[in-house]
Amino acid sequence: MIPIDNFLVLSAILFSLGMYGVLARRNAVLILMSVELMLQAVVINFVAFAVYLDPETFTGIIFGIFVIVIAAAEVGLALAIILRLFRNRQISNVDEADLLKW
Amino acid sequence: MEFVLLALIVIPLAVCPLFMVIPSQYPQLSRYLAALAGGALFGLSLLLFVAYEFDGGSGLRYELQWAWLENIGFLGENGITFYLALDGIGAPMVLLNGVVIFAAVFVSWNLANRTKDFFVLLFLLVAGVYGVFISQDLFFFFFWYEVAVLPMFLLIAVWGTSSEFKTFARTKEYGAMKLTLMLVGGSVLIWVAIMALFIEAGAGTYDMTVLREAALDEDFQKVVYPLFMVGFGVLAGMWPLHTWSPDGHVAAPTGVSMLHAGVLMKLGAFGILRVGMTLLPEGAEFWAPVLMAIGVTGAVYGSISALAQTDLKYMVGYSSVSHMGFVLMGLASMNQIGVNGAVLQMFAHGAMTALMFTSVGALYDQAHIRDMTQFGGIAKPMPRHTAFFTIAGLSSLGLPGLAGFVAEFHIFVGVFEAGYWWAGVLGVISAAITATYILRMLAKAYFGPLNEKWAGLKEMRLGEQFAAVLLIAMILLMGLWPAPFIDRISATVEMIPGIAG
Amino acid sequence: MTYEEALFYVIAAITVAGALGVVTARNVIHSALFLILALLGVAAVYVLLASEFLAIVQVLVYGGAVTILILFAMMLTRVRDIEGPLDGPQRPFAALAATVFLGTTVLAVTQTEWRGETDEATVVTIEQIGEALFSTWAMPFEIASLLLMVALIGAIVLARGEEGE
Amino acid sequence: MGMDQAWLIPAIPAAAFVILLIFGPYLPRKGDWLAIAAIGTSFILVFPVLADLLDQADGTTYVAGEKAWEWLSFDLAGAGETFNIEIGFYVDPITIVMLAVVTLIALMVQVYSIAYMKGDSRYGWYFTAMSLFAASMLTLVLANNLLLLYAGWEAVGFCSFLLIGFWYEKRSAAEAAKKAFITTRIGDVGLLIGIIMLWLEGPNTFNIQEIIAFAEEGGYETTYLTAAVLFLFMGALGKSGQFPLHVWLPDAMEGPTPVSALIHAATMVVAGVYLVARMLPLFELADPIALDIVLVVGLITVMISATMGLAATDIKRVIAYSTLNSLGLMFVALGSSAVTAAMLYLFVHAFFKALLFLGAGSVIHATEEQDMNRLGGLAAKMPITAAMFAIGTLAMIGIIPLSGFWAKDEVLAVTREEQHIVVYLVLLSSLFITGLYMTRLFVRTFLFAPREQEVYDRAHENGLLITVPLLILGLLATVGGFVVFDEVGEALGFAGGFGQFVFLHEAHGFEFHLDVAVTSTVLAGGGVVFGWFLWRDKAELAASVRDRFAPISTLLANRYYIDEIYQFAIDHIVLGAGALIAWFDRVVVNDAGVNGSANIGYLAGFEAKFLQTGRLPNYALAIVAGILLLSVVMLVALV
Repeated sequence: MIPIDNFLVLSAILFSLGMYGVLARRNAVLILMSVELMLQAVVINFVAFAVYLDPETFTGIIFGIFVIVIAAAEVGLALAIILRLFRNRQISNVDEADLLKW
Repeated sequence: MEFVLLALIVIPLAVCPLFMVIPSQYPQLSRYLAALAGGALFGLSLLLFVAYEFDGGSGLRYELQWAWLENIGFLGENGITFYLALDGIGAPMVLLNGVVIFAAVFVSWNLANRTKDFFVLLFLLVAGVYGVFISQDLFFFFFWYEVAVLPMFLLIAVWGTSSEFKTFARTKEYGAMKLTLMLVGGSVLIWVAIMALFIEAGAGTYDMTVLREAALDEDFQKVVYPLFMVGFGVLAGMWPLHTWSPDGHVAAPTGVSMLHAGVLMKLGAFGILRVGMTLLPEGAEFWAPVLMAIGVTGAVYGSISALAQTDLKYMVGYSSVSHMGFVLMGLASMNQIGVNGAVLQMFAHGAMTALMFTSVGALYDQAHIRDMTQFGGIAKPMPRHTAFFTIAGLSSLGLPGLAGFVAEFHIFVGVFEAGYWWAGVLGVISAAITATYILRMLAKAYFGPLNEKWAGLKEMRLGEQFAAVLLIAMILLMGLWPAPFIDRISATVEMIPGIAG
Repeated sequence: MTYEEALFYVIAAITVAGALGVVTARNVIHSALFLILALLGVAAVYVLLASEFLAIVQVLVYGGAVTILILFAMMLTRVRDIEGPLDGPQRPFAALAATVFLGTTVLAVTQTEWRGETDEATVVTIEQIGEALFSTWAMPFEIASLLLMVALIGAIVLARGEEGE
Repeated sequence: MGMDQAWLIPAIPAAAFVILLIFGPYLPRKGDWLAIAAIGTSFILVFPVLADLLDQADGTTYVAGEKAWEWLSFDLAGAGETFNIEIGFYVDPITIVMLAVVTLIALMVQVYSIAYMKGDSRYGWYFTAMSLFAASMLTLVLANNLLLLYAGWEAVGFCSFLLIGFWYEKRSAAEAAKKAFITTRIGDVGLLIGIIMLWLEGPNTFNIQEIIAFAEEGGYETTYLTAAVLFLFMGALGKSGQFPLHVWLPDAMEGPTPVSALIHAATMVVAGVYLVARMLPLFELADPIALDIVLVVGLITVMISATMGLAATDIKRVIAYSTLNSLGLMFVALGSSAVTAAMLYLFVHAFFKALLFLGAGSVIHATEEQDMNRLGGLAAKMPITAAMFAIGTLAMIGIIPLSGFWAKDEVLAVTREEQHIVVYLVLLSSLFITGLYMTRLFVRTFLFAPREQEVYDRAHENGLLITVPLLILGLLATVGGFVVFDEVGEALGFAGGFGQFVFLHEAHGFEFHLDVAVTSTVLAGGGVVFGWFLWRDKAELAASVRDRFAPISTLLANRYYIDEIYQFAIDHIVLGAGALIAWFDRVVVNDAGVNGSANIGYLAGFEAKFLQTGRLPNYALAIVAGILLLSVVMLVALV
C-alpha cells in the first residue's frame, strides 16, 4: 500500500510552495491563496498521522475539520480586510501598506 | 533597643502617609511634622550611638530577625529575613544620618513648592539609608539601597534648579537622569554580584552573618569583588564614575544635596566595606592596589578640579569627589588604621559637606547666583555664615581639632603603613590642594572689599543657623574627642576578615 | 508499485502542479484557477487516505465557498489593473527559504522511525467521526461555530464600510 | 604648681578663647581684659614651672617633666599592639625659653593692642583670635608628641591666617592671608609626611623623646632617617619663611602691626627653629647632608633677605626682611648643631624684633603712614619711640653690648669653628648689609628733615599703653644678651649662663671670642657708618649709587622676581592644570564618557529601528528565517 512517507513528503512540498508564495508574492489575495496551500499541507499531515498512526482516537481528522472551518473564517476576514485596504488606500499589494514602521 | 533600631526605619516610613493626609494648603504643618520626625530620628540615632558598646563577635548588637521567605525554591533555612542589627561601623553612620536629616529639615524649611511631597520623598530616602546601615540581610540591604537611591530622581527633577554656564548648561532633568542612571547601573553590578555570591556560598540564605563564614573560593572572590567595588563605587563617587555627583549637586535643592553628599555617598563606601571587603576578603586584598590607585586619583583629580571651579556648588561637589577618594584610599589600605580612618572620614565628610551645602544653599537662596567671582567681601553682611563655611572648609582641608584631620590622618598613616608610599604622598598633597581651593574661595567670595551689590544680604535664617551649629557640634566633637568614634569603629573593624594590623 | 501507489503519484503530481501554478502564474486569475486544481487534488488525497468525509468537506468549503470568495475579492480589488510585477523583490530569498525548508522537512520525514503502522491506512468511518465530534469534541465544536459567527459579523463590519462612504 | 601643671599655660588662654568666642560681644570692653588676664596668668605660671625644673635639676642635668593623657587608642588587628595618640606636655629648658618668650611677648603685644586697635570694628574678635593664637602656640611649644605639635602648628598657621586677614575688606590683606596659609601649608605637607615616616619605622609612638631614644639606638636606617628629617624640615621651611618658601612673610605685614610683632617676628615664625632644635638629635643621626641642607637654606635666606631689605621702602617690610635674616641666622646655627646659639638668638631676637615692630606700629599709629619715603625726622616728635627703635636697630645690627651682639657672636663663633670658612665669610658680609639697611630704616624714618610735612604734622608720641611695652621691651633688648654670662645666670637662680641651661649634649660656659667680636663689630659698624653717609639728609648718595647699579637695585626692589615666578607658576601651572582637568572632566569624562555611552545606546537604537520596515513580506521572511535557523540547529543537534 502507500507508505506514510509519501503523504508527508507531499505535504512538505505543498507547504514549501505555499511558503514560497507567501514570501515571494506582493498581492494580498495571492498571499492568501498561498496561505491556503500551507493550510492544506498541514491538514494532509494531520489526516495522514491520524489514519496511519492513531486510528483509535483519530484526533488528526477532527483537527483537520477544525482547520478547514477556521480557514474558511480566516479567508472571509482576510478578504474583508483586503477590501477595506483597497477601498481606503487603493492598495492591494502588501508591501505598499507600510505605515506601521519605525 | 532592638525596637529603637526598628523605629529608625519605621518612623520615616510612617510619616510618609501622614504627610499625604495633611492638606497641602497647610505646608507649615508638614514642616512641623518633618521637624518632629527629624528630631525623633536624631534623638534615637544619638541614643543608639551612645548606647552601642562592642561586646565581642563581629560586633553586632540589638539583633532583630524576622523570617520572610524560607525553604522555597533555592532559599533554605532563613532564606530571606528582615534582619536588623547595629555594629560599630553602623553606629556612627546612623548618627550621621540622624544629624543630617534633622539639619536638612531646617534647611528645607522655606521650600514652598509641593512641601509635603518633598518631605515624603525625603523621608523615604532616609528610611532607605537607615535600612542600608542596619540591615544584616543582603537581600534587604540591596532593597534599602535602591530605596535610598531612587527618590533622588524626583527630588532633583522636581525641586532642583537648572543652571547655565558660559560654555555649557546643566538642566535639573539632566542631573537627575544622569545620577539615577549611573547609580542604577551600579546597582545592576551589585545585584549580579549578590546573586553570584548567594549561589556560590550555597547556604541558601542572604544572611550576611552566615555568608561571611562561608569560605568562598579565592578565584571566585577575585572575579566577583570588582563588581561590588565598581557597583558601590559609583555611589561613592569613585573616579572616573563620579560625574553624576557634581552635576547632581548643582541641580539638587540644598536639603537634598546635604543628604546626597552627606549620607548617600557614604552608602557606596559602606557597601564596599560591609559587603565587598567583609564577605570577599581575598578578593578585596587582590584588588586593593587598584582601589588605591583609583582612590588616590579621585582625591587628587577632585581637588584639582575643584581648584578650577567658580561655581560654589561645583567646588563643593568636586571636593566631595576628592574626599571620597580619601575614603577609598583608607579602605584600600586594608589595615586597621586606614580602614578606621575611612569610616571616620565618612562621618567627617558627611558632616562637613552637609555644612558646606547648608552655607552655599543659604547664600544662593538670597543671591540666586553661585559664581564666587561675582561675590566679594560678603563676610561683612553675613559674618556667621562666613564662620560656618570657613569651619566646614577648614575641616575639609584637615585642620587639627576638626573632624577632617582625625580622619585624614588615620587614612594617611594607614596608607603609608600598607606600603603605598606614592599614594600617601599624593594624598597629603591633595589635602594641601584642598587648602588652596578653600582659601581661594574664601578670599574671592567672602573677603576683600564688599561688592555693593551684595550689601543687602542678610544673615542666614535661624533654622539654617541651628542646622549649621548642629553639624559643627559633630565636627568639633569628632575633632576634639574622637575616642567615642574610634572605640566603636575600631573594635568592629578589627573583626573584619582580611584587615591587617 | 501497486495501483494505489500509482494513483497517488498521479494525484500528487496534479496537486503539486496546481500549487506550483498558484505561486508562479503570471496571471492572477490563472493563479486562482490553479488553486482550484490544487484543492481538488488535495480532496483526492483525502480519499486516498480513506477520509471521505474530509474530502467532501474539502470540496464543499474550498472548492465552492473559498474559491468563489477569492474570485470575488479579485474582482472587487481590480487585480487585473495592478501595475508592476506580481512577485516582490525578495523572491530569491523566498525560493531559498522554501528549498531549505523542504530539505529539512523531507530529511526529518525520511529519517524518522514512525511508531505503529506506516504502510496501511486504517479506515475511520463517518459514524466514528460524528460520534467523536459531538461527544469528545463538543466543546471545541461549539467554540468553532461561535468563531465562525464572529468572523462573519467581523467580515461584514469590515467590508461594509463607514456611513456615508 | 610645678611641671605637671604646665598644661595650664596653654589651657588658660584656650579657655579665654572659648569664653570670648561665645560671650565676647556681651562682655564689657568686648573682653579684652579677659584675654590679657589669661595671657598674664600664663606668663606668671611659667615661673613656678621653671622653678620646678631648676629644683629637680642636678647641676646641669635637667629632668624633663612630662605628663600625658590618652586621646585615642585602639588595638591593631592581629598585631597585638595598640595604636595610641596622646595629649601630652613636656617641659625642658628649650620649652621654658619658648614659653617665656611667647607669654611675655604676647602679654606685651596685647597690652599694646588695647591702644593700637582701639575703635576697630572687630576689636573683640581681635582679642579672641589672639587668645586662640596664644593657646595654640603654647600647645605647640609644650607638646610631647609630634601629632600634638602638628596640631598646634596648624592652629597657629590658621590664627596667622585670621590675623593677617584681620582687615579682610582690603583685597591685599585677604590675598596675603591666603598666600601665607597656602605657602606654609606646602611645607606642612612635608611635616606630616615626616611625622608619619618617623612613626612608620619607629616605635609605634608619636612621642618625641621616645622617637629620639629609638633613633639613638640605631632604630632607623640612616637614609630613611635623612629623608624623614628633611621632610620635617620642609615644615620648618614654610613656617619660618626660609627660602624658597619665604615669600609669604613680607606680605604678611598686611596684618595689624602688633600681630606682626607677635606672630611674624617673635613667636610663630620661630616655630620652625623650635622644631628643628627639638628634633636636632635626629638631624645629627641622619646623614650629614641633612644638617648641611639646613645650613645652606639658612645661608641663602640670610643673603637674599638682607639684600631685599636694602630695596624695600615700607618700614614693616624692611623689618620683615630683617626677621627673615635673623631666622636664617638661627638655621645656620642649627645647621652647625648649635642649639645654644640658635635658641639664644631666638630668645633675644624675640625682644628686639618685637620692639622694632611695636616701634614701627607706634609710628604707623601716630602718622598713619608706613612708607619710608614719606616719613623722616620723627625723632623730634616721638622721642621715646625713636629711642626704643634705635635700641632695636642696634640690637639687630649687633652692636656691643646690646642683646643681639651676644647672640650673633655665638652663631658666628660656632660657624667659624664648625663650618667651612666660606660660610663664615658670607655671614660676615651679611652683617655689613644688615648694618646698611637697618641704618637706612632708622635714618629715613626718624632723622633729618621730614619728607611729607602733612604726615609729620600728624605725628605725636603715643600714650602709655604703647610706650610702656616699648620701654619694657627696650630694656630687655638691651640687657637680654647678658644671660650668656654665668654670673648673670647664677644671680637669676640658674646653674650658669645660657649655655648651661639650653644645650644639646653637654653644658658649656660662655667664651668670648675676641677676634670674632672685633671682626663682626667692625663690619656691622662699618655698615652703620656707610649707611649713614648713604642715606643722610636727602640720600643723594644712595640715589646715585642706586642709579649706577640700576639692574641690581631693580632686581632687589622686585625681590629677585621670586614672587613673580611663583605667581607665574600658580597662574599657568597650577590653575592651568586645574582648568585642564576641569575641562577634561567635563568634556572627556562627562561628555565623551558618560553622555557618549548614552549616545551610543541612542544611536544604536536609532539605526536598529530601520529594521522595522513596516512591510509584511520582510517580517514574514524574518520569521521564516528564524524558524529555519532553529530547525537546522535542532537537526544538526539531533542527527
